[in-house]
Amino acid sequence: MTPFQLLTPDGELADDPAAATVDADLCRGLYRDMVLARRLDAEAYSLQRQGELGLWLQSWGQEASQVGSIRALRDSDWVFPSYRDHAAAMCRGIGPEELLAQWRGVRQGGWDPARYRFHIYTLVLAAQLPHAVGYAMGAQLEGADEVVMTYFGDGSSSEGEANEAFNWAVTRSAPVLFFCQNNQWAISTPTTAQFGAPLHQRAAGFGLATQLVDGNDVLAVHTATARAADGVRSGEGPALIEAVTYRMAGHSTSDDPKRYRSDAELDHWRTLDPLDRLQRLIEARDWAPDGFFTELESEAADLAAEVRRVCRAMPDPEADAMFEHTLALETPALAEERASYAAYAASFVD
Amino acid sequence: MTPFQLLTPDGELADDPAAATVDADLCRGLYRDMVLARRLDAEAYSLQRQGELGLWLQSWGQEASQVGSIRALRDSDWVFPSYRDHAAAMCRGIGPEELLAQWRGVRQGGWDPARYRFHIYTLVLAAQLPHAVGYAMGAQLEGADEVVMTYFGDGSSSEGEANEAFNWAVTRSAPVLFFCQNNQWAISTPTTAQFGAPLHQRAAGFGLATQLVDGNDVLAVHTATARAADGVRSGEGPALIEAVTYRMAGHSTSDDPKRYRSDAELDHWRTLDPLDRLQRLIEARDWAPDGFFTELESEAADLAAEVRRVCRAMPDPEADAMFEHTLALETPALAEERASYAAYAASFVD
Amino acid sequence: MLTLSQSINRALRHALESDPEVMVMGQDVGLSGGVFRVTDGLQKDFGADRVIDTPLAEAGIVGTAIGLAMRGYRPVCEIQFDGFIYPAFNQITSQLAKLHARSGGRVTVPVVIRVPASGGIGAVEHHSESNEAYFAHTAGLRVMAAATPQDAHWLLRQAIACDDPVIFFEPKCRYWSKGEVAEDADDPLVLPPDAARTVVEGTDATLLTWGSMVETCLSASSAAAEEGRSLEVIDLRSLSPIDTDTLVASVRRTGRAVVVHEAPTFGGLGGEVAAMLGERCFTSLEAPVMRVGGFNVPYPAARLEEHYRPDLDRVLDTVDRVLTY
Amino acid sequence: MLTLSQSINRALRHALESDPEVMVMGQDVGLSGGVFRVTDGLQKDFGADRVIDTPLAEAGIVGTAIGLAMRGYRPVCEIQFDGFIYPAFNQITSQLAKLHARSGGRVTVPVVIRVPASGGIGAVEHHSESNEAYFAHTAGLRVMAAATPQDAHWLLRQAIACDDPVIFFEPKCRYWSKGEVAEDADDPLVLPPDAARTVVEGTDATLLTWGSMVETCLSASSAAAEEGRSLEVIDLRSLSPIDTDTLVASVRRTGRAVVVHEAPTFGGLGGEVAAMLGERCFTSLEAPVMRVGGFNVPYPAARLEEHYRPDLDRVLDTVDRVLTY
Ligand SMILES: Cc1ncc(C[n+]2csc(CCOP(=O)(O)OP(=O)(O)O)c2C)c(N)n1
Ligand SMILES: Cc1ncc(C[n+]2csc(CCOP(=O)(O)OP(=O)(O)O)c2C)c(N)n1
Ligand SMILES: [Mg+2]
Ligand SMILES: [Mg+2]
Repeated sequence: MTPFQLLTPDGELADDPAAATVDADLCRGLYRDMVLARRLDAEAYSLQRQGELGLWLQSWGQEASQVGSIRALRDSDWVFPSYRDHAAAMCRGIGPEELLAQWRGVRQGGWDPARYRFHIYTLVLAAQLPHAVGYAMGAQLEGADEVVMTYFGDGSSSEGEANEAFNWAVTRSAPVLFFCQNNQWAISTPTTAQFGAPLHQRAAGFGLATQLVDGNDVLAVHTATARAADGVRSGEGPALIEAVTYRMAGHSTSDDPKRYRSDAELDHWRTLDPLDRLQRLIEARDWAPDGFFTELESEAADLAAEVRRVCRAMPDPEADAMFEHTLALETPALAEERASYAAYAASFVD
Repeated sequence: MTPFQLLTPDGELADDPAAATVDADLCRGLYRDMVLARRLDAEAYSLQRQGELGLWLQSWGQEASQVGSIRALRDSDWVFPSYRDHAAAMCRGIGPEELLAQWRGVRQGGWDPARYRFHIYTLVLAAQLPHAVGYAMGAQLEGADEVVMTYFGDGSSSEGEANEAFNWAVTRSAPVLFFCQNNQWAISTPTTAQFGAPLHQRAAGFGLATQLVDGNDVLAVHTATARAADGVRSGEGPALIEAVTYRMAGHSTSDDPKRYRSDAELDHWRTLDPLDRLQRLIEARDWAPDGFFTELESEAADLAAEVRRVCRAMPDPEADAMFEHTLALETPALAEERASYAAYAASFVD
Repeated sequence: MLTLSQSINRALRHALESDPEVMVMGQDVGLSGGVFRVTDGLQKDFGADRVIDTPLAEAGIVGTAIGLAMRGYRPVCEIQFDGFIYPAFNQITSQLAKLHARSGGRVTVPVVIRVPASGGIGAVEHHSESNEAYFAHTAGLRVMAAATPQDAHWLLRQAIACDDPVIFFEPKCRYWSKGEVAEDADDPLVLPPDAARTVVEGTDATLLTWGSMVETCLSASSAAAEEGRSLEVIDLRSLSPIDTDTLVASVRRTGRAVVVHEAPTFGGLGGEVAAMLGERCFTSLEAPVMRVGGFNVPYPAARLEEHYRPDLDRVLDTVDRVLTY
Repeated sequence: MLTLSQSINRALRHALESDPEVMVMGQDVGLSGGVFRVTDGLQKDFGADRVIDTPLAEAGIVGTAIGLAMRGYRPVCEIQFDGFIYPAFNQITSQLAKLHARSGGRVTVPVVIRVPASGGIGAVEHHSESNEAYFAHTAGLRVMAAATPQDAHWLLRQAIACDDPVIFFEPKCRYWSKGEVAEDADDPLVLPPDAARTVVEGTDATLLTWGSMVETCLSASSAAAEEGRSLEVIDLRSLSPIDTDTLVASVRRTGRAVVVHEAPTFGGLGGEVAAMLGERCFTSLEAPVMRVGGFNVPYPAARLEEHYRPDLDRVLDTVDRVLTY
């Protein structure tokens, strides 16, 4: 089974009926999302190198999978992300301060999930999948016209909780769309050490409506996600998309990928870059007005400046913040710990 | 996909090349195993009703699945059972005292796993599946010519650990044979509430070599298991068999199945009884010497008497037994607890 | 008079009736009414959408309950037996307990997890665990242990109404024991959820206990009374948080304390109680705070549990040591 | 001089060399040498059959290790971070801890689970948990906490040689700190695995601690020394069992004790230590045994951890209260 593709690496549109729906607006919009996402990602990376962030996990290379999928959803649809989904988060309007806060270590979850219908990141692999299924059960009960999408990685698919979620969703035909970004690696573990049969095959075995798609082809991802979401929305039951993409950077800023993978592999994937492809198409079709690319470049530069500014501007939290929100209703015991720590800390002032 | 069948409910041999391998010895042997297993099971049930056992989970109706599968293995192959696998255990030579001890509550695991190459029962659903995979990884490392088979139920297949085991076994192509006794129920939960796609389909998705077999047809189970074991043994990787059978009794002696299933269903499955079928074949072919059935009946009666005897004869354990075997090397702290409890207990014996 | 299991059934029924967002979910809780019949009749009356027979996957039960809670529901999950909560441990510790804090207070997860707990019914392995200490040591959870039909009913109603996640322990050996249950919430018998309850007042020593051991301590105090010894019995009810004021006030008065629980003493929650009392009652203590609990071994086979579980005699034996220290 | 992580690497190397049944398994332990480089070079030297990069499934890691142990192997599993041991909790509590007892002593499961534990490295959520109390309260497990390269090396070798399952905690904030490591087993520096170690002798009070807090207590005792106060520091090393004799002897001598650990104080193992000392040192105690630990909240964001983790000042503050009680 070869991944569904609409846009070849050299920027040609495949001859596929779906190609008919591709137009200039769509392409420019998706391209802009990807360019801005890559820029934020690169900027955050260098901020980590400068010591402004404790850690950063790059989305570099996976922009098409994230932008293509989330742009195919409605704003009313909910998303349960993993932790590398910055491009998707940005499409939902989540800003640089919200995105970087957790990695700077000033707070945990960075944003208000309800505001963006985009849950905070889940760092415990696959734990968000059952959440998405439960949330979808609720939507289903209400007859709400909503799709719940959840992102996860190739490695996460080995966790028991991921598989419980697949089975559960099918059993209750919950309106969930599982979106796997198969970026070929789980830190240093290649997919060959992760599973013996491709995930899309396993998912079909569970009874999920599955598609395998070229995750570096934003048009294919967008089309496949729109189709999957239609099916889920119209009550055909849950679906899974496996997007074949690549983690261009190390797993995180703490990881040195040279220890376990070759430059040749990286070079190969460079030729499949999602942004280059779409740019070629836009240029070939002359779909961009004069100045589009330069204006976009300066917009990206402004974003980069904004990222640097908000990152450095984030103040360290007050010690007292660690006591907040342990429980919705604070217990007397915790109030006591909190007060006595405040008194203790105060005893050091001058 | 219809389950593989060699022996029809009315005792006809299907016209299938595999039928050629069926002979009188095989049938008499399997029939004897099933009759004795059913008798022990029935006897244990009534002992529970008389208060001699705390609990009993019946294998009634699943004799063909268990006897057919374990008789297709070599004695050198290891088995990791669940908790309802009395017929399989008996085929390995595990005796009534060993089988009943745990349910009488005089000790936990009833027998020495190494002696029978049959692990103690695992009551935490699906927890034995990763054990079987790990054990098989060891056998594989040594290039041992062994198959590791593990039994589990339809309900257990929903647990994350079961699915981790499927994926793990395929990824490392460990010599494991997963044997699911799909007896249609998990206590009161029907398979329709357990999964949305048949287990054999899911297993194939994981990359397991799968077979669906009539679990009340001991000849089909025997043939399918022999084939699967050959494949696993010759290094073709792990396999899964889904045997379609039925839990004729309640889940356990504490369960009242009338609350959730119909007599009609039970009556239907009575017509598919594994013992009756094989008896019809043996009689039709005249494969049993005179007196075979009556001798078997008296052998079963002797077994029943033996079961009653050994059950009632099991003494209550000494209190001190609860301190044994917590750790291979007892800690001073536990030795102290143990001694002081002994002293305390002694203080009552005026 | 209701049995403890009936009182829980009534509490669930009340919650399902009065709050459309309440759901009941777990293995076999629907059609069959649960292995202990605690949810008997609920699916019939409230439908299979609100009383759900789930697949056999504990992580899935808690994980989907979290998702439902994020959607605005109040799921009450049943874990069939104490020993089967471990597959859900990851969802409970990293997600259920921490989501409110991790989201900066933006996400609340009002999930209740009901756990038939502890031994005393002659069950097979993994069906008699007393694992409350794991959850009490997990910040972000509330942990409750009901000992009577009255508390089982009202504590559970309070747990369901609470916006925090609650691990709710039910002493399975007491499911069939009867007791009065107050009719309405402003009955003086209905205590706040965090309050410990002084079951019997006494002057010579305080027995601090919960769940399956409350009854045992009551018989101990009656037996002691016959020998002219006055033992106060306090049922903690809430294991996290712990109502330290009530405990401390009692022990300062009696000067002697014994903590009794069924879980192994080593590393058990009794250590927390004893340490806290040692710290706050130091000058009032006339004897060390002693602990009576299970031994530091896996729960034994059914015919050994009478030796394993603290009983009247073991409690009195320790009370003697405390009184004669 | 070796760093703590090097000393563990050497211990694993020694075990792999000297016992063909030893295996190392976990996520990314092979080719990349682990996220903390603790297993660096082992797969290269001992092969991918004995140093295994596993699928991403913690229950699978522990579950297959149990199967391997039943087959006669001695698997040493790595859980990548403390917060990711929970998916394996079911296999650890119900299987690993109980199999020896459940099988009547016929099955032994010599599995070691290495856990990079606790905070102090500015990590993101779930990467700084101190969860030793869960395991210490689980009968059937041994729990060890190494604080120095010497102990990391020798305790781990002893853990691997032991026929019981061992949960082995490594203080990740100390991986890069250096120390002497004895060359051979009969070096007097090599203590029995269950023995606590008196790191500094003192007369005014005893600090009882383990893992990431040993260094903190050492600095506290040095600082106190400058003010003329003599604090004894004891590193428990073994958290289950606990070397009560050494602890009790010290506290009977000093009459004052402070337990220091990084985990939340509430329900933590410090409660067990304090309760035990309260019981056995009652007449010697001149002040209550006090506890310094994490607060009863989920581990906070990186830039708050300096406030969350017990430090020199918080330890000294409590020491003051104990000394001036
Ligand atoms: C339950 C759990 N185990 C281990 C880890 C440590 N860890 C963080 S990311 C990672 C690899 C994840 O790979 P994948 O799911 O493919 O996502 P990717 O990083 O490639 O986007 C691991 C092992 C974790 N976060 N959670
Ligand atoms: C982890 C776990 N959860 C729940 C239970 C309680 N329980 C015991 S048997 C059972 C049903 C098992 O059904 P299935 O796997 O189909 O096996 P069967 O009893 O039908 O042979 C349940 C829910 C358990 N033993 N273990
Ligand atoms: Mg990946
Ligand atoms: Mg079944």
